[in-house]
Amino acid sequence: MIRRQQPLSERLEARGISRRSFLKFCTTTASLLALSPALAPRIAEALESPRRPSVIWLSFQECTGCSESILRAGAPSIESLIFEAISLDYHETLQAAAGHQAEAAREQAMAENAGGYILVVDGSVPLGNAGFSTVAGQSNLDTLKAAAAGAAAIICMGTCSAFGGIPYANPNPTGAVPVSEIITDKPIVNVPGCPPIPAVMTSVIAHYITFGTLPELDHLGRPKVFYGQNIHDRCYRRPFYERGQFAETFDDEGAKAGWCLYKLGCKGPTTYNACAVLKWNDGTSFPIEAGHGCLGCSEPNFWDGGSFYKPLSQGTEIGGKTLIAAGVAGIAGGVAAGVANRAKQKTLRAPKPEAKKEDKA
Amino acid sequence: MSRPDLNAVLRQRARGTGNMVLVLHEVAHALEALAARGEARVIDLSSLPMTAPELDRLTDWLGRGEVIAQIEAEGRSEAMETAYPGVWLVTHRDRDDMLRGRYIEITPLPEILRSQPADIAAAGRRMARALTHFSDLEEAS
Amino acid sequence: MTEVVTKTELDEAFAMFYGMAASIKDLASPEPEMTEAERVGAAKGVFLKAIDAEMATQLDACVKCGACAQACQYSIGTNDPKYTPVRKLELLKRVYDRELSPLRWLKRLYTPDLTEADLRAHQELVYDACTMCGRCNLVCPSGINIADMVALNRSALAAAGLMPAELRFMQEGQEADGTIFGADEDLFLYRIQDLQERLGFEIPLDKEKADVLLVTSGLDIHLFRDATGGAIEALQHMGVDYTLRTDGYEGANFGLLSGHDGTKKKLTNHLVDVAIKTGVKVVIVPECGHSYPALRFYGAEAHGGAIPFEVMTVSEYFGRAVMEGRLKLEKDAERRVVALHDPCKVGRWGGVFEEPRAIIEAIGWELHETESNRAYNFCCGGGAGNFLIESADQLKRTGYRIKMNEIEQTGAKSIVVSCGSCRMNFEVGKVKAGDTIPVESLAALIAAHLPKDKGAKA
Amino acid sequence: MSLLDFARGPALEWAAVVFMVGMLWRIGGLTLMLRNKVLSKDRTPEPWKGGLRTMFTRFSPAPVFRRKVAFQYIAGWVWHLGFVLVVFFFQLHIQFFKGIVGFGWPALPNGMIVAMGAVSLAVLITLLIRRMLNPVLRMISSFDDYASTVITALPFATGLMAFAHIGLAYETMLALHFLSVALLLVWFPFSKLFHVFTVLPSRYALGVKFWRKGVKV
Repeated sequence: MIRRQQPLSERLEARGISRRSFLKFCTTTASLLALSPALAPRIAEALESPRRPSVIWLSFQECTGCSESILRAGAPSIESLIFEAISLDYHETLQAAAGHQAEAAREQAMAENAGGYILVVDGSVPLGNAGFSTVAGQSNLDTLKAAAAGAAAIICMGTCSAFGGIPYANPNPTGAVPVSEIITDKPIVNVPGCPPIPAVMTSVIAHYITFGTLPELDHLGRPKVFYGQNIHDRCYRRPFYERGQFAETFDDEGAKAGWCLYKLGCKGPTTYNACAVLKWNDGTSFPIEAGHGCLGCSEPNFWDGGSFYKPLSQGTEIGGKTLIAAGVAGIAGGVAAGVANRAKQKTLRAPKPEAKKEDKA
Repeated sequence: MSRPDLNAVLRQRARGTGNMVLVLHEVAHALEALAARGEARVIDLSSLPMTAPELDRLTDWLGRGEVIAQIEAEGRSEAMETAYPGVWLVTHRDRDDMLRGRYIEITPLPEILRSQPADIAAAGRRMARALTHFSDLEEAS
Repeated sequence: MTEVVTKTELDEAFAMFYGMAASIKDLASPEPEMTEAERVGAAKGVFLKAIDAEMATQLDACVKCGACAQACQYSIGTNDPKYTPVRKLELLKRVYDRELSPLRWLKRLYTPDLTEADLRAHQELVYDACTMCGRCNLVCPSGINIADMVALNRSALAAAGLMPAELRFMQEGQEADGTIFGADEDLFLYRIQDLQERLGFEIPLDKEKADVLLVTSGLDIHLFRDATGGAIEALQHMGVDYTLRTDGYEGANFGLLSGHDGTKKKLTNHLVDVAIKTGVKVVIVPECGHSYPALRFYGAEAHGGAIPFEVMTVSEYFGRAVMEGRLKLEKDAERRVVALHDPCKVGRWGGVFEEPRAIIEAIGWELHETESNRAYNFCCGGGAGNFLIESADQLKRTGYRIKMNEIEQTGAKSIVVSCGSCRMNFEVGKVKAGDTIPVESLAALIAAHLPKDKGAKA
Repeated sequence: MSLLDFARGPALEWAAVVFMVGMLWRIGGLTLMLRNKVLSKDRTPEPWKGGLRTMFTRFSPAPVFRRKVAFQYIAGWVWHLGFVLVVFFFQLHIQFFKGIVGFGWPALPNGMIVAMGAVSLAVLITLLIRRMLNPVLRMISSFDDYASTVITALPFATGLMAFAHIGLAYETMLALHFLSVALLLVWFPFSKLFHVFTVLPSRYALGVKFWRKGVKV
């Protein structure tokens, strides 16, 4: 696994990958990063540099959806090439090593690259009982703290590590928390999504390798390149929203005509992600294009933000029950107030026992 | 709400966003610059908001030239000279044949077609090795 | 018609009456001694006793749109925001908000209680600057009955001993002997005697039983004898079984005008008792604005139950007789163009519109309606006893000007009116403004157009 | 709990509860009070007819006042109509009600709704400025009047900005819109907005009183 010193050109040649293929890869990665095509050579040059950052990938309370989505365990393709560019020194799912040998490999990688490696985390960290999630006898919390100490930067992959995600959702039995609530002294890049878009992951790392810095982040620590605009702004169904043409049910004429899904609970307007532009499954489509409203999976508390099928313009807690109860209470109060008023009027109108006031005036 | 007329919707999507004309003007200016000052340019089509039918009409408008080059490098790529020499249409696909990029390159020859120096050097070494065990016997039969 | 009063006699009586009215202010008793607590307590007592569900709803319905300021004569004339009608309910609203509104526990925190200064400042608004004419009620988008609540404010100020001196003099006078302007029984009997001589027939006085009781007023006894005289002559002509009662001849009610509820009830009850004692079927109130609602729409309340007789104004009684053909009047040759003033308490607050118009039609005159007419008419400018209040002179002149502008626009040769107080205001207004248009009493007109053959019942 | 979650959730729920209890408390307290008896004979029978009549005649000024009070009436009509149509016939508002009562109804096109909303907002702002400048209005107005106008205008402003996606980010604008509606609901029963309940009964009472006296206004 550790072939850091060998220059990229030799490794390409060893893998039988032509320089032309590498050039093609850099061109498509530039357009992925929404960088101008002229930067492709710059990316090529960066990827060739001998400096290859080591990456430690730690998985905590996660469903491996993120790993599967990012690493394309299926068909090795140009993406895997980029992982050749980095030295993925520890990944429980992918690495051949197991048991103590794997742990030893990680310890060694952390030691050798102290302060220089990138720590990638997917899954939230349970603060409840340590027993909820341990690896090799060590609680996720301790593993994270140890790994974070020497990390140059932390990339939180997926809504679970970024914002707590589904384990964090009410009632949060394990006391799960996002990484940012534990590690506060390291630069953290959140790449939320359930799962996040694969291209986002590779691009963040390509950006780090190319420019040596993390991409510009928004107030929730997400790369603005991908999370700067909400789905609604880049959704191809937006003209239907403007004209007020909405699908009423999932199979009515409107839905078939590809009208806006606002009324079916789409959370596009309040969700920041690049699904509408980069799309999923290599640009095939994204949830809205497939006919289902966006769930808002890249936003904190998306699971507790009210039903996925309740339109944004509906109140989440206001409902018949509360109003009926309030009505009953109101009527009771009204009657009480009315009776009190009548009583007060009666006393006011009762003739005063002592001399009537008017006579004196 | 009136019943939506599907054809009208599809016609509307075909008319698309109207960006096609803008791109073509940009290509025209780039072509003049190439002719006058030899400045090459690459326009990345994937990031421009255009509907699929609009993109196809764009490429149809540009037409076909005399050269269509097929490239096999980590998946198919194609470089096609349009009806306007100097304006090339380059498309890259990955091994899963997924479209990864579409570019209009205004240049005498797209970079992708040129054999790369590193590959040439490697080829030299490879040929030398292959020739070492090339025996007369094979040459005679 | 026989001329029961000559022009000169009328002018002399007018001058004498005008001089007397002007001196009332000095004759009035001093303001009753009361502490601030007593005054405020009394005023609040009146308010809280009167507020009911309807009034509470109206007090909570004002959206402060300012439309009432566009209907009120004084507000339009002076263009002074101080006289915006709904401001006259501010004290009532504050007391209601603090003491009786369902949200009193909350409103008490930010609504100031009443003070004597508030009451004194309010005097001008509810007396001088308001004749309770009710025109503001007709423009209010929330339909708030501002006028009646101003009347309630007058009662509150009266209870707090803060009536204007002039009204206090009249109220105390009427509380004592039921008469106004000193028109006591002797003067009443002298006037009956005088009318008998001029009319040439005996006026049925103090009959035990009768069908119709004709009520007059101190104003007619002193001044507008042609009004009462006209009514008597018409009744005689119609051969109606009518009478006048020395124990019940005063229709005016300064308890109502001053806001003193005790006097108001006492006076109304007195008239009701006399009418019941005489077993009449109809009581005709004199040509006077407020005497009509005081009996017609308050008689039952004062009496505590339905009253067994009808109450009509002079214009209503004879108008209906003309409309039903029971009374024929002779048409003049010349179709004189006139304007009619519907007294607020008889028109807008009494519903008597068609009858006076029928009479004018019957005598062959041409009525030109003013722009604001019937229920929407402008007040004569000095109603509700305000013609006595000296401090209200400037406002009365403003009110008069607005009314007179509308009348002049009709090109009328004279103004027909069926109310002594309005007539007084027109006369005083004319003197001050230098106008010369004659003001004619409807009753006098009726008498003037009775068919000549006296005895025959047409 | 983001601002939007708070606004869509508890804020609106509690505002609705305060609204319901406040309104019913005040309505109950008002209508159940004693009513003064009227004994004198009516000039025209069936006074309730007068009540109903005045309820409707007051929707427009009598001819003699028309020139003087036309502005208030027209302005009032325009923005009240805009308010009702925008609140109850905008597609997404209908979705809101659907969440509560379970059923919806046909909507007006978005273009009309946005236009009416803008007009109503403009009229409200004009009325607020007029209330500040006109001497009569300034004298009779209290904090309640100014606040009620602003609080009624806020949902229009935030709603228009949210739907048009201008101003702050959409989720913030939508949250502000929900919060401005909650503020309106909480403010409603304790302010001049309560006139929504009292105006018609008040007109009815006046109509009855005049009808009894034979005056049809």
